[in-house]
Amino acid sequence: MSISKETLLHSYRSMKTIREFEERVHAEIMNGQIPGFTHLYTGQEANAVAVCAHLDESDTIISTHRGHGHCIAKGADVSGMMKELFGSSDGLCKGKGGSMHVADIDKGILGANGIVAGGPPISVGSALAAKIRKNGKVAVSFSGDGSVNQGTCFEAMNMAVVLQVPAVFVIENNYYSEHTHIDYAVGCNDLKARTEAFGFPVFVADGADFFAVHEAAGKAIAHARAGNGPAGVFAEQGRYHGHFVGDPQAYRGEGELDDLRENHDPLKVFRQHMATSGDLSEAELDAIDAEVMAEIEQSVVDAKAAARPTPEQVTADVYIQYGANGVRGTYHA
Amino acid sequence: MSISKETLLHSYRSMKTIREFEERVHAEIMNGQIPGFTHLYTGQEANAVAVCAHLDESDTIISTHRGHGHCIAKGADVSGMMKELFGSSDGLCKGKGGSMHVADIDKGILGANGIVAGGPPISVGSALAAKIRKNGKVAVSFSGDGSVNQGTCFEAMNMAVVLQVPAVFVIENNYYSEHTHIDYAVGCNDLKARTEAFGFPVFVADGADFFAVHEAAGKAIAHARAGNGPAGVFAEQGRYHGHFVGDPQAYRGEGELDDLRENHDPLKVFRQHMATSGDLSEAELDAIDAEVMAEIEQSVVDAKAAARPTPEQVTADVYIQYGANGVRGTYHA
Amino acid sequence: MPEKTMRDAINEALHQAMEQDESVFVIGEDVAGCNGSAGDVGSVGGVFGVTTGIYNRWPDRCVDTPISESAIVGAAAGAALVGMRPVAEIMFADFIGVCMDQIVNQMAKFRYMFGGKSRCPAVIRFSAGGGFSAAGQHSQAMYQVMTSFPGLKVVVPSNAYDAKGLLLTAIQDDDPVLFFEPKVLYQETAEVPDEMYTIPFGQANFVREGDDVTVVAFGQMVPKAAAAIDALAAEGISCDLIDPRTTSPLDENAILESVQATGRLVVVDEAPPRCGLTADIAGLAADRAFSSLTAPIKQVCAPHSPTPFSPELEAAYLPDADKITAAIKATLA
Amino acid sequence: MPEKTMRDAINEALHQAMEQDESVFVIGEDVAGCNGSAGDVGSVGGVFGVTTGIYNRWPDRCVDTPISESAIVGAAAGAALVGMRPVAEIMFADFIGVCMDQIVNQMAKFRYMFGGKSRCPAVIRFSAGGGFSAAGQHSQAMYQVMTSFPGLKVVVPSNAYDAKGLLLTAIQDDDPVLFFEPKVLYQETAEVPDEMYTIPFGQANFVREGDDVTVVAFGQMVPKAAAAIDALAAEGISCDLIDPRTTSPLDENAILESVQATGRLVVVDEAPPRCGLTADIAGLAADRAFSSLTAPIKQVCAPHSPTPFSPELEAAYLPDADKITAAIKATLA
Ligand SMILES: Cc1ncc(C[n+]2csc(CCOP(=O)(O)OP(=O)(O)O)c2C)c(N)n1
Ligand SMILES: Cc1ncc(C[n+]2csc(CCOP(=O)(O)OP(=O)(O)O)c2C)c(N)n1
Ligand SMILES: [Mg+2]
Ligand SMILES: [Mg+2]
Repeated sequence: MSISKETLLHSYRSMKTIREFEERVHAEIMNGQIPGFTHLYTGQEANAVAVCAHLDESDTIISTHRGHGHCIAKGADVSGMMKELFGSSDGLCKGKGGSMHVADIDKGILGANGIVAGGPPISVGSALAAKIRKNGKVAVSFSGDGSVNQGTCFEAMNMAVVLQVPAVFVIENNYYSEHTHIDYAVGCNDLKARTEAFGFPVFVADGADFFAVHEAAGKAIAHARAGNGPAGVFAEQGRYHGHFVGDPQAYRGEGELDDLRENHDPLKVFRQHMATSGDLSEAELDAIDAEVMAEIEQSVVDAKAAARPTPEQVTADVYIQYGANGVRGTYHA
Repeated sequence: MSISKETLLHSYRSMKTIREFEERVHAEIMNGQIPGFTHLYTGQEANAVAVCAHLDESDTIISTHRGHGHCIAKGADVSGMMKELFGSSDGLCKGKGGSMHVADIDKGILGANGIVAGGPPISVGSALAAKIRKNGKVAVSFSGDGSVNQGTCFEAMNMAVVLQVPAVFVIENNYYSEHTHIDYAVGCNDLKARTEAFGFPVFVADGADFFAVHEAAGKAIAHARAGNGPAGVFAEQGRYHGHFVGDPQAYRGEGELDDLRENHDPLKVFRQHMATSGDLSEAELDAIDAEVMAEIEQSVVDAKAAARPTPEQVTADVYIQYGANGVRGTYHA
Repeated sequence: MPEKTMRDAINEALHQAMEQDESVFVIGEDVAGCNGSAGDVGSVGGVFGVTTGIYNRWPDRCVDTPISESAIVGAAAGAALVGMRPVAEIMFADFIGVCMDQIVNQMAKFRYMFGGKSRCPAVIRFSAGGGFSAAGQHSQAMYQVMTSFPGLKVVVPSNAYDAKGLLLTAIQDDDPVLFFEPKVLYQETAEVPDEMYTIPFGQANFVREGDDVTVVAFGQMVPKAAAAIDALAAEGISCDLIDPRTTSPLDENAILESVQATGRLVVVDEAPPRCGLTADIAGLAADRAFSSLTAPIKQVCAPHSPTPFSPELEAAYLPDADKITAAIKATLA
Repeated sequence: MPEKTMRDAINEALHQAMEQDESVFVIGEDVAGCNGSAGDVGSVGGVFGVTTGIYNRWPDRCVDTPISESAIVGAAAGAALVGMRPVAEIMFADFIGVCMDQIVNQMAKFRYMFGGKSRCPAVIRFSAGGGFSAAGQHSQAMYQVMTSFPGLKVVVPSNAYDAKGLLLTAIQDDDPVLFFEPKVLYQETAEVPDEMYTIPFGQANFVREGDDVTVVAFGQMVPKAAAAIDALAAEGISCDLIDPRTTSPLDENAILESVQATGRLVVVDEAPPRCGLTADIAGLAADRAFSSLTAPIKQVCAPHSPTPFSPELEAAYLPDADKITAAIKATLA
């Protein structure tokens, strides 16, 4: 599959945006500026971006607790996300969701999700809607190597096959679920095979390589979009940070992190590809880097200056409409 | 594996007991004598009995909503069960559980279970206890072809592999979950393969043939008991009755039920084996039949005459001990 | 006006909603029935027959599923997020146990967590409550538990007329709605117009009007309370009987105004006492109608125990007209 | 007496219980940590560090699991049914959503459904409640919801001393116990004896004694209520502060006797208002202490909305000393 220059530029920009967003978020958490629980995606950028390269706005994705990368790749407003993480009422979710609940329905982002494997069943629903409407849309869910052991994930996979809906299950193996290695938590030796045993094809890729993921995801999404039922993508790539910020990462082997950053960096790998193919010049890539750095810097400046929520906003947005004529559903002193 | 005469006698008696128990329960439901929701096991007797032939009292089983057969096979008191189904306070569960909750912990029967796939996680717990105690016990759960699509069932299978516990998953394919065929509800074409993909061996048997199930279950249970982790049994055999009593069974093909009763009757198949092998004589088998018929008849007579529960029993047995000194947890007018 | 059972009234509402709006679809176990089998798909219509005939008219919008309640609710939630109006059936309210996350952490919270930028117009229907000798796992009300979760609307009809009107409101509502059908009422009839009509949420029904005592009752307790009140009329005792119809939103004003007039309150629900609706309403009145109260507020509910199987025990367990009568009299003592 | 954090007090209780009784074991996600990885197994001790050091002393009785909460609770339930005393950890109480069936339909109901013939001495520990900017899916109290299910005992400690004593009671208790640890209190210290001690269930703690108003508060609300009450002393207002410590069983007598003496009641909990503990206690008093009441019963709780992310919003969401003070004063107005 040859990839247009526009897509290459856009994809590199997305990956770089995720990287800079995350590294900056990491710094701001260390500074005590970002509250709550935040999980960083750094290192896995190619997965999100290569998958989303095959999607348009009305295809949907649903993400995980580690959601920044997926959301940026699908087009979420970066400045709105940064404000959200800072807890501003100008944030994408008005400061009500935070890192684990970034969402933008209009962009087809059905949300990051704080419940491990909360997303796949919902994604099957979006895929079912596409099937009923016969509109050619696909619904992608992202899952980690740990989340695939949750009952809801299995149910969703079987249901997608039964209903023959265009659901794509992207499994990102970053080797760990919190502090536990996949070799322990996934009982069988072959997660790809266990997934395929549910009755759909799974395409494997090296998650450090945008082009490999792009190809695998392309096959899976084409399969689903063509009405052949669900498909899967299985991509291996470690995360660069701890599970959460402050994680001592006792589970890492010696040199593991250095090796990851050195030899498995999707941004470097992408640049190497470009150097070989000549499709994008170093100058073009450098220019993107500079723009992205400026954009992220500005997003932090804006987030720090953004409006803070006021107490009366607490009870807004629970319902679209709830009761009428003095009919309330809440009472407290 | 050669089977002792004692086991043969016992097993035939168990199968016949289940058959007569069920057919009589069916009649009593039609008479309006048995309240609630009751699911009949008739036709599948060989599965329960052949599996339980490998277990002793301190091995555990956990059953399903279709639990009479499993409980009888594991040694539950038949008269106590009949009383329970009639709702007597002398019933095995004092009339509090009924058909869907027959249990006898002392006999290693962790209960029928009204929640589809409620049992497998609990069985993993029993198996884990065996592993921690190193006592050589195994824990068997029964699941239907429909229940294997429930998240809890998948979780239990993976967890059993991860923990390498002596859990045995017996999957009984009677082709339907309520009114839906396995070919629809299990998305993949090969449930055995999907199960094995979790990382344990599954032994297949014709569920009409006691000896086939006995062999398969023997392998699975030996595997688990030897400390090799979980194992599975997959047995195919239709049920003779509807999902529940009164089910119009619109899903049946023409002649399906006749064929089942005619050509797939575990009691007939057992007798044919005996005729060939000569291990048990027709007279011996006929004598068992007569004894069982009398026992079941007596159990119904006793159940009809048994004590009825009184209102103050409602609130007993919720806790072993709940509060003290006028400390109550309930209040109502 | 034609008399219809509650089952038929709900079925009619579903047909009319499907006819009017092609974004409406039904999904659940055996809502069509017989899929994959030799029988006619669509010949079941749900185990309680509530979805009868829908598959035959709209096969693409009558979706049978495996036994995977989390995936069913998730599929409804996801389809609703992208603009469909699913009506999912969960066979028994007790099965909320296996799909609670998708209800309370996903669909209930999307809008809030996403800063008010999503809508999730999904309806989940459940059969609910006791009275069938169905024992501990098939008899729970559960609506009192769901009422505690912000983001959900909770409906409990007490008659066929309300059931139709409330379900049509639920389907048109843009927030997630849980619709609990007291299963002992399925066969009860009322006058039900053939045409479509809606009943607003948060608007209580005054089933009886009187001066001495305010009685608030839910679901299947409404006809029992009416019977108690009608009998008390002979003794010169007259009561308001308020059926809130929706527990969330709750028509607080109707209750408070009545209590202000009568000074006495009895609250009746079939669920156990702790943290239930009877306490909820009592707590409301003890704050906001305190100065009008002339007698202790009485709660009539099940005791703090699971639902027993035996008919005698269940009769003692569930509130009935006698217990309601006693409570009303207690407030007058 | 030595000062210990609540985290350390709970950890100490676990160590002592494991030491004393070899049927005690812990199970959950990362309760050991690093399984399958290059790091040292046992070096995590749970994401909140509560199980620290257990694996190192008793590797066979510190069981790491995949992310499969239903299987975790099921494993605890099953092991308890056969005589073990498991202490399972569910990381956040919100995750009850994915394992509720195993808690409320299985372990809670075994004994009743089985006619009083089983015991299930399992403890499930949860981190619970708000205060961490953890947003909608990681901040719920949930104990109020679990209190409504008969068959469970529900514990909510408000300080390190109680946490240790109550956990030791929980582990020795023969009924299933849910143990909710307010996560904002993990770092709070109290004097905690080194030796083992137990605190009986259903026995409230009088945190303050006074004459004017009875305040009942739960979990993390107890210190907030104490602060409010201590400040009010300067204004000449004196309050009883009752910490029930267990919500099921509930020490009704303590509450009723206090209300009979003061005539005024304020109930404080961090959960939303509907069908919660504040209503539960209010309803109790409005019936059984009615004649003593001289003022409306005030409930101080969260509003009817999910927990927001932003620190300002969460501060407005959770009850605090100011709101408690206002409610106390309102009863005196
Ligand atoms: C139901 C549930 N259980 C546990 C958690 C806590 N938790 C958050 S992330 C995580 C690990 C997830 O691992 P994986 O799926 O591999 O994703 P990764 O973090 O590696 O991206 C866990 C256990 C949760 N959020 N939800
Ligand atoms: C969680 C849950 N969902 C649905 C049901 C309703 N139900 C009872 S039995 C059954 C079919 C089970 O099929 P299978 O596992 O094949 O067992 P079989 O009835 O064939 O023995 C269903 C859907 C239930 N009891 N529990
Ligand atoms: Mg991972
Ligand atoms: Mg079946």
